[in-house]
Amino acid sequence: MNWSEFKNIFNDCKLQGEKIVIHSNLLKTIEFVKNNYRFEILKEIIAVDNGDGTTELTYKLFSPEDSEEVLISINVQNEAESISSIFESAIADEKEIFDLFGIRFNGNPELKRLYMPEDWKGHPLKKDYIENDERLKWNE
Amino acid sequence: MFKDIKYLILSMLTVFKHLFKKPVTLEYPEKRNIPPENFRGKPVVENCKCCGICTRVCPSGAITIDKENKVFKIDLKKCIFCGNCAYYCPHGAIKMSKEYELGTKEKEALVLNYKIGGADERN
Amino acid sequence: MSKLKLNLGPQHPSTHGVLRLILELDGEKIISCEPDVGYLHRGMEKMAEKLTYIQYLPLVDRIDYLAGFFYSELLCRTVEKALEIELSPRVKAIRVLLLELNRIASHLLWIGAFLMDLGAVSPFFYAFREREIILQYFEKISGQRMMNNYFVFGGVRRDIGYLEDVENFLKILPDKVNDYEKLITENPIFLQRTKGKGVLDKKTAFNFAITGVNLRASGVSLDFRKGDYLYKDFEFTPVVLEEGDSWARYKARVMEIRESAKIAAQALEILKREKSIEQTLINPLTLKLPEGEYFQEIEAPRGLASIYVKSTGDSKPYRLKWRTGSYYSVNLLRKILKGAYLNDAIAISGSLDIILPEVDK
Amino acid sequence: MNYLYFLYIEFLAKHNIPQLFGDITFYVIPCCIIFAALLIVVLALVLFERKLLGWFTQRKGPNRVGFWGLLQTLADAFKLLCKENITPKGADRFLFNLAPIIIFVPVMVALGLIPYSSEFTFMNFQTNLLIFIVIGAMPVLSILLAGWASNNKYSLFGAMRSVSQILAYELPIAFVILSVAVLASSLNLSQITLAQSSAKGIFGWFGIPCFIGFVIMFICVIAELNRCPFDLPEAESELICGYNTEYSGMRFAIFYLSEYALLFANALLLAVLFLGGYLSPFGKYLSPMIFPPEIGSILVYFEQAFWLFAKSFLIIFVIIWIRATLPRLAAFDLLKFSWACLLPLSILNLFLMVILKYLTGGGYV
Repeated sequence: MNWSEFKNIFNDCKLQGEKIVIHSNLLKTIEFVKNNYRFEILKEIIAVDNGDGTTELTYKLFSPEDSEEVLISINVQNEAESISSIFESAIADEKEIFDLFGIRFNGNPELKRLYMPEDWKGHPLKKDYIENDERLKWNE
Repeated sequence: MFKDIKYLILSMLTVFKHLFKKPVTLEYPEKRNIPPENFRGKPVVENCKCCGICTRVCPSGAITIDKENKVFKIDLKKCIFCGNCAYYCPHGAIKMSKEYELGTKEKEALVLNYKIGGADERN
Repeated sequence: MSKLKLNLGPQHPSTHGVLRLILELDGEKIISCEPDVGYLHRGMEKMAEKLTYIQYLPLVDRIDYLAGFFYSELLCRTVEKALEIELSPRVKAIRVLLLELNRIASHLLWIGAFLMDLGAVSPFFYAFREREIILQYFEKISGQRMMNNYFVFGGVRRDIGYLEDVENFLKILPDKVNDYEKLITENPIFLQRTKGKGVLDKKTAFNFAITGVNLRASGVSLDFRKGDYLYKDFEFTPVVLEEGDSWARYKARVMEIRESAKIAAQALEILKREKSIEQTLINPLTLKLPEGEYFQEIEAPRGLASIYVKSTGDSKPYRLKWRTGSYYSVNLLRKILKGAYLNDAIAISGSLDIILPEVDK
Repeated sequence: MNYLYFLYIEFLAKHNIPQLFGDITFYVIPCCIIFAALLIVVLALVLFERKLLGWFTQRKGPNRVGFWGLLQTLADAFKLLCKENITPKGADRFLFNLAPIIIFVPVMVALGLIPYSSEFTFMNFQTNLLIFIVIGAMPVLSILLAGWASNNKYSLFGAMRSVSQILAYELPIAFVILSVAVLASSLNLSQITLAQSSAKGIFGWFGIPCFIGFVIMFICVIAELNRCPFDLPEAESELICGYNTEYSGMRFAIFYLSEYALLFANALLLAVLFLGGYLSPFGKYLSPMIFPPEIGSILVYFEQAFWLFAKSFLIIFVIIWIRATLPRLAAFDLLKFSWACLLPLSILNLFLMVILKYLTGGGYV
């Protein structure tokens, strides 16, 4: 996966540590990486709540032939493009992130809560999720 | 067709072979399994220096020490018998005993109270 | 076409845990299947943000209680790599030995459970008889059979002992596995139930991010143990089969048991050679990971297991995420069960080795 | 039988009870004996199976209740008696309660037909072999009722599967029974047993000339009883308990015991048809030689019954042994196996038996 060729096609991205940070058109980037550089497995989608209202989604792509891995990350508010049209494994990942972080992926065929029951209020893994149960405060 | 019958008979015979072997099961209440040497059973405490390390190492907050009336409490309802306290206690005060039958009738008996300093009688 | 909606509900003997499949049936043929998970969700990732690393270590065995060593190895590995702690060869050999024994135990349980799904009663008890020997060995060295909490940051809790038990086990294992082969592999009814059922080709496997034995049974030789630092000086050949149906997955797991037994034997040799165990253990109370993001992965019995830790320099992780193998096998069910009959569906979902605590985390 | 009849009338006459009462009640006594014997044998069979399954898988099997576990099934039956009889909300109440009765009655009839010894047969009319075909079909009716009436999707699946399965395996049994009737040139079970006593001991049995029929009938009996590897209707790992999921308490006990009673009845039938009923495998009976003549002549009948039971328990042992090893067949292959393979084979077997009968010029009786 040569970085320079990728750079001049998608110009608004930069290499931060081992991650490629992009700002928009997520679907086209992932599709481009999958078809051109044979990254055929989407290992996982990692979501981290940055605390200031934005969530950082990191897509870990892996190519089984030359066993190489690339990380593409993007900062989103609470809307994101779903990539379940390219990777069907993303259906479950996106449902989990919607359930725990509250990010709506438009384009996901069945976007509903994965773990929590339907009528659960709030998204547990967000930093501003306050549990009002005293027993959980024992380790502060 | 005959290959199938051959393998059917073969699998039948391997099961028949087990008919005469000694059973491996153990009749629990009569014959008990002796737990091995470093088995993690019920935590037991003697001459604790109440340094508080175990309270900070316990994953489920089962240990509470109140220094005023010198009582060391382990709540077996919360304890997951992970052995962290016994491993990280600098004075070796907490030991994991070999007792694993902890069923009791009333809930209070599950909270073990140990007196700190002097004889550790449980009330 | 009359559609019947059937709940292969949470309380069902052959879903290996609390998995609910909402099936739409036409007669006994499955039109669509939607897995509904979350009945065993314990919030491992939320708990991680509230506990320090040493407090979180015992909970990690519970992510996949059949392969507890793998997940505690993942967490220990993250901390060791973050603090640049080098493991002595004896500790590495201990870890490899216990990981492989755990893999054998997990595959043995799967063989028993899979055959019980297909209706055969006795292989379940034979597989458990062997697994019992391994669990008793784990109890001897770590104190508990499954929740063993034996790996610690920087090494192991106490030096390993009772190696002769492992030797006896590795001596009797080959002919016990041959017993299973004689009993099951060529059994015509078993072949009828599994040959050509639930075929998983390479494209859908990649598309559904399937890894581990399920992928290797479909012809892709992708074994993450190859690049693993623990397995560097062990030679073994990853098991690859071409058919990709339930039978190939069964056969691949049986061959994988034999492969793991070889690795365990090599680890025993190393343990006999390396006598001295010196490990630099860390004071758990003042353990703080330097700021940054850490990725680690390992080849668990049910596919690739990996951990992501984002730490902001204090004693509790800012964010911790697990990737487990069965999570994606359950997601695969929605495609692989289409068009199968009801009792084949049970066999196919059994062959994928789905364990629910891994899915729900 | 008529010797016992006169004894009974004489006994009643002594207590000056009119003979009419004797005629009526005479046939009630054997039915009570059969019912009691059936209960004991069924309880023993359940324990026999659980013990065997235990030994096959290196376990001990039930050994807590009573010495060596003998009272275990009695305890289970008593426990089921005390359990509450729950009827699910949407269930069709009348059919739901009718199903267990229908499954238990035919088994009683079946046991009355079988000649336990040359003297001791109850319903000894000329065509009592045909009734067994009807007996084979009756449980299907009750399974269908149970599956439909308990308003549970899993039970409905179990019922549908069992109807198609027993229908598929009923025909080969009919043809095999026909071929045995051809060999023995009679439809009466005691005649068939006598027909097998022509040669000395084992060689006279129909199991040897009609071996294909024996194997087919053995497979069909396992399929008809919904036992492994054909136990689709109550597959534990898929349909939990199939048709008897919603039953609890006494009704479930009746279903459970009738399954074993049917197993015993069919094993007896197999023993009579192919393994020479109450004939002893050594040609002559042992008890006249061992005991002095007057006791020996009475003991012979008991020894005949013993040989019949021994053969049927051997068959039951093999059935349980098969259950311990083989996985379950797929629903589709199960039907294909019967229609495509067993049915033509049984017709061929009938054809062979007719040729054999013609060649040996009616050698067999």
